Amino acid sequence: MAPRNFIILAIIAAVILVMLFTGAFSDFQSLKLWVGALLTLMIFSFLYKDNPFYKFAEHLFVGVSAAYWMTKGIQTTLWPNCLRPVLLDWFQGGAASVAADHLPFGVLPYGVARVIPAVFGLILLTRLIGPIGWLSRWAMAFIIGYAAGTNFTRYLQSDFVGQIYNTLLPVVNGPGAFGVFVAYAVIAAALILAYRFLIAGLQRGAGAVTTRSIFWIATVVFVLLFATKFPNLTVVTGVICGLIYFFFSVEHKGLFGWTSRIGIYMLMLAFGATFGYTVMARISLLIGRMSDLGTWLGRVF
Amino acid sequence: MRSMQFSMPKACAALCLVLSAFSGSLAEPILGDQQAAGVRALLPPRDVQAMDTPRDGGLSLTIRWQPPSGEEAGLLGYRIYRADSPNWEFRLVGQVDRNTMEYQNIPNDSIKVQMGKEYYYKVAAYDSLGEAMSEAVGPVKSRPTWFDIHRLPILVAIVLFFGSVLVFFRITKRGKGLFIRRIAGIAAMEEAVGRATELGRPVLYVPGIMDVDNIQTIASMVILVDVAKLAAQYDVPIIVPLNRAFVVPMAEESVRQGFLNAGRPDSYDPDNVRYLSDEQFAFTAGVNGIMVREKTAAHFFLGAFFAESLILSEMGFSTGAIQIAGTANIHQLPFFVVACDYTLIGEEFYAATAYISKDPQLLGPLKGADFMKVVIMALLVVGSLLELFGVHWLTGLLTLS
Amino acid sequence: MKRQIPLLITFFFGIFMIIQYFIPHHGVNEWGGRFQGWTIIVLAFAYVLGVANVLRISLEKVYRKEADWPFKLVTCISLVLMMGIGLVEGVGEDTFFVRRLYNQLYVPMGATMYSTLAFFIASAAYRAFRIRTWHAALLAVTAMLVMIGRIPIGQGIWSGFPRLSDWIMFEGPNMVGQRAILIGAALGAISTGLKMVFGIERSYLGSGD
Amino acid sequence: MHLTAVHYFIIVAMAALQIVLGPVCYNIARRKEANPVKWLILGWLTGLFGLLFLTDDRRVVFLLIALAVVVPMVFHLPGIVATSPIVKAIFDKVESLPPGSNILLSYDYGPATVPENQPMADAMTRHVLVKGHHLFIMAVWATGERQAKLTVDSVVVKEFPDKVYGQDYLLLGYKAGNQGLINALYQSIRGMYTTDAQGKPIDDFPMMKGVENLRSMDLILCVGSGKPGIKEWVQFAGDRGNIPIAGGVTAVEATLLYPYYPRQLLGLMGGLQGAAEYEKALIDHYPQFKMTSITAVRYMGPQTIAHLVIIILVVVGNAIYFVTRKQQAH
Repeated sequence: MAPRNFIILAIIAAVILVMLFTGAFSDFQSLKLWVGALLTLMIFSFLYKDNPFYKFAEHLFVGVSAAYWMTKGIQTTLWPNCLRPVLLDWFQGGAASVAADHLPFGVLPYGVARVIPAVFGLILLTRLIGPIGWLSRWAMAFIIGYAAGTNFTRYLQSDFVGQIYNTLLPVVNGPGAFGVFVAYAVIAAALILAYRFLIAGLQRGAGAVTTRSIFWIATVVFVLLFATKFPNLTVVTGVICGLIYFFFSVEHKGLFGWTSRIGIYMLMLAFGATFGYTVMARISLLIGRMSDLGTWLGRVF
Repeated sequence: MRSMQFSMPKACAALCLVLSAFSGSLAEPILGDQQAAGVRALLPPRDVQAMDTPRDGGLSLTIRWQPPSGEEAGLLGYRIYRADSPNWEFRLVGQVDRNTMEYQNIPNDSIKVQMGKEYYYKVAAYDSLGEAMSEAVGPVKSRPTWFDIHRLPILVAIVLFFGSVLVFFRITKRGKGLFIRRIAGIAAMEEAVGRATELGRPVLYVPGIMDVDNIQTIASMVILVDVAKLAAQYDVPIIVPLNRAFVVPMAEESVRQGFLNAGRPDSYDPDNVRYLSDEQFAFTAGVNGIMVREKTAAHFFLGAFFAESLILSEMGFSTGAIQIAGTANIHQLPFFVVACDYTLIGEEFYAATAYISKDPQLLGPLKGADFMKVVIMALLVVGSLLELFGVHWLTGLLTLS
Repeated sequence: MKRQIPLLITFFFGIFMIIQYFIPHHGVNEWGGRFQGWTIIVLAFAYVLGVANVLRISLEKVYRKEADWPFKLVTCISLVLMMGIGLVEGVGEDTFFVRRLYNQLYVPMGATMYSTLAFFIASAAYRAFRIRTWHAALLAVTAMLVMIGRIPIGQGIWSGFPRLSDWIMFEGPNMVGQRAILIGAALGAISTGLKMVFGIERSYLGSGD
Repeated sequence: MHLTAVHYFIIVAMAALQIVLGPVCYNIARRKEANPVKWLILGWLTGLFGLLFLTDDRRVVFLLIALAVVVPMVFHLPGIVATSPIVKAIFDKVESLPPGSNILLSYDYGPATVPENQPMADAMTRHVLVKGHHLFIMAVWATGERQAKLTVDSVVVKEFPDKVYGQDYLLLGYKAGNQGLINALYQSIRGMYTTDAQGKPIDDFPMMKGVENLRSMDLILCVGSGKPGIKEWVQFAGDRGNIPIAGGVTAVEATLLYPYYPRQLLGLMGGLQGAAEYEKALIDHYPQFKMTSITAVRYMGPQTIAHLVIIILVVVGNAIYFVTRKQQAH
């Protein structure tokens, strides 16, 4: 590490500390703004390239946030849900903690039920002691068992049965829909026949390009019209094609190849749509940051 | 049981006659007040029924009623009273607004229901002046349910799935039906690690930012064993930055196991499994730093990712690394697809271990899932046709509530 | 011992959680709820491991004077300071130091890191939406259509743009694609759960007898 | 990179295109004459696009995006918004409920998504209060309580001085438990909230009269940015108790929730656009909020420019791709 970087680091640290604490103690708004703005600029500087300012902000962020979450875990979970009741049980015979929350406790005596998670927790911490570190697998096994079991039914209910339920719709509905459907089917058949006997056999050349373009434009328009006219049918077909894409046991050839390709196209359309839709949210975030920086600049100048 | 509930009010009619004297004595002075004020008297709710709450844990009772006959402009709501015997004093259990015609006496009420004990209920309509009490209904007992019949479709799905997995175990054990279609992203894993070896730079494996109670993180830990094995075989370091503290021991075990499977337990470096921070963006900042400074050449983003997906994969792209991503988080898939070389979409991600190991034991569930897909497709076709012809029992079955 | 007991523990809790889903009986439900409480507690114990890991690796680098060691020192100092203050003072809304450290260090850095996404989404679009393949073309075209539909100018150019964009998002391809992924991923998650509960997949538990 | 005639041609063509298209677009957006500043910006942007075309360096993209956001903010370009049916559904529901209905508003987000989420919560709060409904405010996210207080301080207290705490609105605050909290509230609100956020007993407030559990609510609104959020409200409250659920989420989250609309979800605001649409509907019906309920609408200006820049970027990217491919082919 070059001494120059060291000096930069020392300067940053000194400036931030002075600003933060004068800001905190005097409640002087502009100094708070300064800290926020400088940290913002330090992180943005990474977009140009890696530099000591970014490194400083990154390491500070990691340290502060890791400690924040740890203290939070201790203060909001470990102490009130586990250690305090166990200690109360220990010293006051359990009466106090039973009164503190009204859980009826079934088969196990109350104190024992409270101690078990603490035991699992301590088992987990054996990791820090080399020779009996393998004991910590018991705690992991507990969490994995619980997670696997709950996720199992949860996914079955909302993403599996729930989504199937949402997809079960009358495929052709609306007044006179059957007649329209038949008409569309005829057009579809005509398009397929046109492809088979007209387009597939075309040679190179200007005329061929035009014919082909006309054919594909007609097809896209037809598909769009069809999809908007029979949205439910589109949904059901699309979902089935998508599922065929996820089918692993069969080579994607022939009919499977065609349908799975429609499936992957559907996925790509979905991804494109999500991407385009998300842009706004991301720009919003930047607007938020920039308006904070603007407040800072407004203070300064 | 159901028939008993419906006949209960009738059966109690005689009892109610006796009780009318009781409620009448309460209502009389109020009636007097209201008549004095020129307001029409408040009438009690009609058709009060008390029943065991269906499909519950056995600690609640449901009371239903109809609004009083006639215009009740001043009606504010209803109060529910309970007693252990029709002749005892009725105590207030709870109250609801005028639009609600049902009340559940549940364990969170201050007056709780005990399992198997008999109770009597009264419902009173009230306004600003007083209340009009219905006749008592009862006795009613609460019983626990041992199987939630509305969740039967889920049970059927589980049985089908388990059954098919067992069948496929048999088949795959005999060495048949081992085929899995090519999954480009998984096939490229070895290429990516090989590329890192050529460049002499480390491999980066990010198992998402969720805790182990997320199934994707668990799946990622399993894939990590295989990727670590690859890295050990090629003798490149594998760096695993972690966002959740509990994943630290899991990842350590997985990486060590991978190195052991490759027969090189001595090259395992515990310092390369690094917890950074539980905070999503502090973690992202840290991983950015690792990618730029340690010049990782193969990036695996496999697990549950959120907004950081694009930051990581774009930064990774700018360092020129080969990137393979996989997640079941739909809203992040587009960004991985756009910025990574290979992306495992949804189920492909879960299928990775079976694909890599080709272990017949692991193929069973994969084939079972394929079988379930056939079932779903059939369900979709049949169900939509049924809906088309106005038959709704299948959708009714799948409502689950 | 090293492997059988963990597998048994996983099996017991996994099966219990699956079964209790079908049983509304309050006694069973209560135990399900209690296990949930246990997981939260056990997960919280892991913070000790996490912080131990950060400190060990960072301090080692400082000790060996590896590249960027002064920055590792920044991590260690900020971590220890924040932890000390947090443990003494608590982490709530009414704290003096922790609230200020949170609001003035943590919040701006988190929000800034998050907002860099605006730049990356643009650079990703710029680079990846080049029409090399059918897939890229579909991605690019739908993304462009939706983007145009989302801004007022789109409506100015053609009044149908917002409708088209909404259709793609809510009724058309997007919903279809998402549903297919959801159902597939649910199956994947279920089979992963099954493999875990029944110990078919056990490599992650490490080795030993 | 060596410059060929094709490069110059494309740069000039793009500049021409922007000079023609730019004012047209602005005019459509503002129905006003474009002023010289914008022409200046256009020239500037054109130059940058040219630079990008020459270098193909993504840092130029970063610079372009930064400018696309900052410049409209500095020059106060507002956006123009129309309310879509999926947002209108929420507005109409709040509008159609009889005054005095119970509405729960849950703050399930943190400071990171304030630009998108806060305008939604503020606009809905204004609407609920101006209609004379009872507003119950709570948070499933720990960080949500701070945001809820922000709304109370900056919107309720300032703009609705006649509304009484505990009678018209009530801050229940945050409780731990994530979706478990929703689950418990479904059974009983008093089981989880014995006091309000300030620690006063909940039964002291007249609003709580007749409120037992979530089923006492006529509408549940949730403003969220992840998990637990609207999905959990739908799963644990809406689906179970047939309670109408609506709300707003970040745009990313929104794509995840559309499958639930309209069967399980009454309406949905997606991102800033959704927020701006709700604000627009609110301003149209209640002009008194013209000056206050405009945060999201104002943010739509930079949004528009940034979207346009990204669209042009894609075009430029493709141009570069085809040019280089041609060169390689030769």
